[in-house]
Amino acid sequence: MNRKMLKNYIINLIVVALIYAGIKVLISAGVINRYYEGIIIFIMINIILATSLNLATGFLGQLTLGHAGFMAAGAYVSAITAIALKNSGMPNLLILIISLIAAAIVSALVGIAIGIPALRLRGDYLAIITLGFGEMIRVIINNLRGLTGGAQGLTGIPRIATFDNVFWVTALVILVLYRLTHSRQGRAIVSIREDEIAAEAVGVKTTYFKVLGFAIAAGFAGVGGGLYAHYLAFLDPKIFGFMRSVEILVIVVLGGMGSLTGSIFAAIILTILPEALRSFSDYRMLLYSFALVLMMIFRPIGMFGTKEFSWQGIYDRYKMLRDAVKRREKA
Amino acid sequence: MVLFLQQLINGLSVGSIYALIALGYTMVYGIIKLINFAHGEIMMAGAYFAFLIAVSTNLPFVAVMLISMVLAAVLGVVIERVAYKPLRNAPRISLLITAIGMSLFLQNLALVIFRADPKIMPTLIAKHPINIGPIQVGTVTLTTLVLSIIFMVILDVFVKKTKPGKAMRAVSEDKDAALLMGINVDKTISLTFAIGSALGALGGVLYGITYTQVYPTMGILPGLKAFIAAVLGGIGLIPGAVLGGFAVGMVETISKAYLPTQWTDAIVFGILIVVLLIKPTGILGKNEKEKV
Amino acid sequence: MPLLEATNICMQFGGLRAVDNFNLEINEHELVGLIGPNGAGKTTVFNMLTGVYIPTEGDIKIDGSSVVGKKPYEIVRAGAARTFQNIRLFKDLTVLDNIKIAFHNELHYSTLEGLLRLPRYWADEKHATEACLAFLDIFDMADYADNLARNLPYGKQRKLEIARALATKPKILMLDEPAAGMNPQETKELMDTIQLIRKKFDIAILLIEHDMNLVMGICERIVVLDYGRIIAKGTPEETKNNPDVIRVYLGE
Amino acid sequence: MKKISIIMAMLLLVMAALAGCSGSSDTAATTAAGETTAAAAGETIKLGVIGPLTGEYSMYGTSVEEGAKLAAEEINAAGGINGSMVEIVAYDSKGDKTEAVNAYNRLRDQDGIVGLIGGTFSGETLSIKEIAVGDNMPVLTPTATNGEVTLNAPNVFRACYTDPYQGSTAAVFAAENLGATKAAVLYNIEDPYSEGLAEAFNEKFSALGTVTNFEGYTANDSDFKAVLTKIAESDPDVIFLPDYVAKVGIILSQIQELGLDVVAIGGDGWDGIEVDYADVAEGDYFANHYANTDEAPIVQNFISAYEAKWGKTPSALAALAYDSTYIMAQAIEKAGSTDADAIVAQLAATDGDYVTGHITFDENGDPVKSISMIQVVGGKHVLAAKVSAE
Repeated sequence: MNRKMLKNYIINLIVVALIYAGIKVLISAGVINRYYEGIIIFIMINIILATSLNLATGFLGQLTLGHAGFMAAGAYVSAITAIALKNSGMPNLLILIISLIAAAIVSALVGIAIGIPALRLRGDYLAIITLGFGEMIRVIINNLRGLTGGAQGLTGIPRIATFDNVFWVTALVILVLYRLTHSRQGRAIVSIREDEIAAEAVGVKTTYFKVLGFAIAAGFAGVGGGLYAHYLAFLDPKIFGFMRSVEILVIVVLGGMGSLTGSIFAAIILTILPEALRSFSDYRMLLYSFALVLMMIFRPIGMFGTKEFSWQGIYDRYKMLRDAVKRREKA
Repeated sequence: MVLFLQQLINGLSVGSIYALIALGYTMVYGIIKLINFAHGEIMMAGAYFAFLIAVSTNLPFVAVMLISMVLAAVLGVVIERVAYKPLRNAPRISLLITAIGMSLFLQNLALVIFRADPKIMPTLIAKHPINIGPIQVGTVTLTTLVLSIIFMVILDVFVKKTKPGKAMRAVSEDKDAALLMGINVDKTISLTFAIGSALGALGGVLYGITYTQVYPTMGILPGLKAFIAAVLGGIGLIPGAVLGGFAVGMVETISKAYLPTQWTDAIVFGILIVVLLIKPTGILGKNEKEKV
Repeated sequence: MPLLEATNICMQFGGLRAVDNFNLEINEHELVGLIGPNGAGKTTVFNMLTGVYIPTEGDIKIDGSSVVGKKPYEIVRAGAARTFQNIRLFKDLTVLDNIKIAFHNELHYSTLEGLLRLPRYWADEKHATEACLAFLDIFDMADYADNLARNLPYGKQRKLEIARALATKPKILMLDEPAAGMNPQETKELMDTIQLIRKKFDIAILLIEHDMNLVMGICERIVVLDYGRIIAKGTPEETKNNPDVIRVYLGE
Repeated sequence: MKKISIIMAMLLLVMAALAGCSGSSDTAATTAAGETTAAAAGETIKLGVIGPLTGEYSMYGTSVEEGAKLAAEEINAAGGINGSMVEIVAYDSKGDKTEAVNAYNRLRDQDGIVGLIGGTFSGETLSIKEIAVGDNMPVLTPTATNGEVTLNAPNVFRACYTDPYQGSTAAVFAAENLGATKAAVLYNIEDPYSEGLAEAFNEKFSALGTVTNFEGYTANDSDFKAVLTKIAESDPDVIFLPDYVAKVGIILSQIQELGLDVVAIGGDGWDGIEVDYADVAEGDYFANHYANTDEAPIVQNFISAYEAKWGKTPSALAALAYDSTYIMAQAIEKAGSTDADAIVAQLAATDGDYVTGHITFDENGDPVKSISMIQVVGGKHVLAAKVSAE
C-alpha cells in the first residue's frame, strides 16, 4: 500500500467516524429529533440505492430502469426472513444481518436471472426489459398473496433498522463498491462501458463481468430495500413503482455516472430538497424531469462526472493554488 | 365460436390503437435510433387537445381529430428540436435519459395544468352496438379500426411513393450518405417526428373516446405496450409496428379471455423477452451486426 | 505446425459471399501482409480470425487447436490479439489503465480478495503497475501514463492501441489498417514501432493494408484478396509482378 | 447561443405550467400548515392530518383536509376545547409511504400534535401505525379501511367501517334485497381496498348464491371488453365492482357498450359517481357512509356548511374526516388534558350521533355502525336500505 493511499484511507476513516459521532451527539442532545433522524435514514437508504445503480449504469454503462424491482425483491425477502426469525430469541442485530444477507443473495440471483438474457441485448433493450421486469415483479408480489400479503401489504415486520445499523451498513456498501471499482474486476467493468468490443478484444470476459456488475448492483439494491422494510415495518407493492426507479436514476445522473461520491452528495441533496420544499410538492416531479433534461443537454456528466471527491484532492488543489499565489508574489 | 370471434374483434380494436402508437416509436427509432419515451405522452397530449377542443367548440369528430393531430405534430417537432437535437452526437445513454426526462416532464406538466382526476371525454361518436351476423361491434370499435387502417395505408403510400417519404427512408438507412445526396437531414427528422406524433395523437384521441377518460398518466401503459409492439414486429420497420401492434392486442385480449386477467401484462412482457432472445431484431427484422 | 492456420473459411452474408475459401498459414515470428482493394473482404477475414464473426464454413486453428465458435476473449487467451481500423481505446481512462485492462489475465486475485484487500491484491496490483509502466517504457510512452487516452495525439493513440494488444501477451498480433488516416510522419513512426515489436517481442504479425507500397517494405509474405478470393500469394517480389494483382490495383 | 435559446424555451414551458396552475389550484399554498385558528387564545391544540394533497390521488387527501378544517373551525367558533383553540396541521403524503412517515415524524416532533386524524389511505396509515403505537399517539383515521389498521394497536381507531365488513354487507344486500343468485366480481388486484372488498364479497356471496366469475385486473388496465365478454357468457344477475369512481366509470361504460344486462354494485369508492357517470350508473347500487339526501339535520347542516366554506359538495371522505375531528375533539375535552392515555380512554368510550351515523367503537377500535346502500337514480343518491352484515 503506498503512502498516499494509506493517507487517504485514514482521512476517510476519520471523516466517517466524525460524521457518525457528530450525528450521535446531536441526537442525544436533542438537536436532531426523530423527524430529522428519519430523514437521515432515508438519505442513507437512497445512498445505497443510488451507488448500487451507479455500478450498473455509471460504471458498467447499462441503463437500468427497474432498480426499484430489485429493491422490492430485497425488501420482501428481508421482511419475510425477519418475520420468521422474530420470535426465535435472537438479538435484533443478528436478525437484521441475516435478513439483509438473505435479501442481498436473493436480489443478486434475481439480477443474474434477468441479466443473463437481457445483457446479451443492446443497451436500449436492456432499459426496456428492466423496466418490464420492474413492473412484472409488482404483479408477482400482488399474486403471491400468501407470502407477501398481496396488495393488502405486509405487516408485522420487526422495526429493527436504527440510525446506527443503517449508518454502518451504508458505510460498508460504499466501501465495498469503492474497492470493487478500484480492482481488476472494476477495471474490466469500466472497460465494458468505454468500449465493449475493444474490451472483448483484449481478453475481458464481457458477459461474465456484465452479469457480475449487474448482480452486485441488484444485491445492494436488495440491501437498501431490506433496510427500508425494517425501518418502515410495512411493505406494499406500490412502494416500488416505476417512479421509484426514476428517482434513483435522477440521483445517479445528477451526481455523475461513474462517481460514487457524486451519488452520495446527490442523494443527500435530493432527499432533503423535497422535504424542505414541502409546499412545492406539486412541482417536484416537474422540476426533477426538467433538471434531468437540462443536465443531459448542458452537463451530461453530472456534478462529478466520473471523478471521485477526495480530501486529498481538495488539499492538492489548495496547495496548487497556494503555490501559484506564492509564485505570483515572487514575480 | 361466436364468443371467440367477438374476442377477436375486441383484440383488433385494442391492437389498432397500439399499432398507431407503435408507428411513431418505430419511425423515430428508425431515423435517429432513439426510444422516444415521450411518445406515450404525446399520445396523452393528443387526447387532451381533443378534449379541450371538444368541450370548447362544437366541431365534428373529424375536425377535432385532425386539429389534435396537427397540434401534437407541432409538439413532437418542438420536443425534437429542443431536447433531442442538441444531443444528436452524444452517447446513446444520454439521449435515452433525455427522452425519459421529457416523458416525465410532459406527464407532470399535464398533472399540474389539468390536475390528476380524469376528464370525461365528450361523446364525439354516438355509441351503439352494431350487429354483424351474430357478433356485436360497438361504433367506437369500428371507427377505431377503420381510421387506423386508413391512416396506415396513407402512411405506407407516403413513405413509398413521395419524395419526402423516400428521403425519410434514406436518412434512416444512412444519415451521412443522405446528407451527401443533398437531403436535408434535420428537416427530414422533424418531419418524421411530426408524422409519428400525429399518428400517436390519433391513437390518443381514439383511446380517450374508447375509454371515455383523459388523464395525465394515460400515456404510460399504452405507450409501453406500443413500444413492445414495435420491438416485437422489428423496430425501425413500419410494417413491423403494424404487425406487432395487432399481435400485442390479440395476445392481450385472448389471454384476458381465457386466463386469469391479472397475468396479462406479465404474459405480454414474457413474450417480448422470449422473442428478443430468439430473434433480437423482432419478427420482421433483419439480422445486422455492429460494424467493427 | 503453423501458429495460425485457416483452412477453406467462408463467410456468407445472406446472398453475398464476402469471403470464399480463404486459406492462410502463419508461422512463428513471421510478418505476413494481407492486401487488397477496398471491399475485398480483408476486415471480414480479420473478424473471423478474431472471433467477431463465426465463419459459415471452414476451420481456424491457433497453435493446433480449433477456435471456430469461440468468443473473442477466448481467442485472445489462445494467443491472438488485434487492433481496429477505427481506433478503439478506452478513451476516458488513463493510458496506464488501458494497458492494465489488457493485462487483466495476468492478475489472479478473486473478487473477494480484492474487496478485502488481501496481500495477493497488493502484490498483484503492484506487479501489474510496474509491469505496465515498464511496458509503456518500451514504447516511449511512460510519460503519458496518467493522461487520458482521448487526449493523446492520433499517432500515439494508434501506438497505445498496439501496445494494449501486445499487453495480452499474444503469439500473433493482427493489425487492421494501422496506417489509415496517418500522415507520412506518423506512418514512418508506425513502421518504427512495428520494427521495434519484431525486435523486442517474439511474435508473428498479420498486417492488413490496402496501400501496397507500405506492405512491400516490411512483409515477408503477402496474400492478395479480391472479391473475397485469394488471387495471389508469395513474397513481395512475386506478388508485385503477378498480373492479376497488377490488374486489380491498376485496372485493365 | 443555441443552448441559451433552448434554456429559454424550457423555462417558458415551466413558467406556463406554473401560471396555468396557480389559477386552477389553491391547495398547494395551504398545504404547509393549517390556518384555521380563529384567535389563538392561550395554547392551541394541534391535530395532524396526513393524506395525498398533491399528485394522482390529491382529491382524496384534500377532502379529508377540508372536512377536518371545517370541523375545527366550528369547534373554535363554539369556544374551542376547554378554551383552547384547535389547529389542523395537514401534511402531504403524495400517496407515498416514505413521505407519510416523514410527515408523521414532523407532525409529532416539529408541530407537537396531540392527536392524528389520518392517514387517508390504508397503506400510509399502516406505514405510520407501528411508529404511532410506539409513541402512544392517539390516532383516529377517518378513511383507512384495511382490516390490519387497528389490530394490536390500542391507540388506533377509525371512523369508517372495514373493507371485509363492507364487502360482505354488499353481498348480503345483493342476495337478500336484490334477490340475486349469480354474481360476478371484477376487482383491481393492485389495490388493497378493492381486493379486500372483493374477497369478502366472494366469501359471503358464495354462501348465499353462486359467484360465477372472480376476475382481477391491474391498476393501469383500461380495456375490459375481453373480460366483460367472458363474464357475459355466465350471465350473472349482479356484478360487484369494488374500485374508485374513475375506474368504475370506464368499466360501466364498457358494460353499456357491450350491452350487458346486469346490475352493478360497488363500495364507498363509488362516492361521487353521479357527477360524471350518472347515465351509465343509472339504477346501480353502492355502499356508502351516509346518503347526502338524508333528511337528518346533522347531515344537512354539514352539507350546507361545507358547501359554504369550500364551494363544492362534500364527499363521504370529507364527512368522515369531519366526524373524526369532532370525535377526537370531544375525547380531548372529556379527558380534560392532552395526556395520550386519557385521550385514548375517552376515544374508546365514544358514543354519539354523527354525520355518518351513530358511532361506538368495538374492542379493536373499529366503529359499530350500519351501512347505507345507495341507488343512483336520475343522477341523485337515493337511500335504498340500511344494511348490516350480521
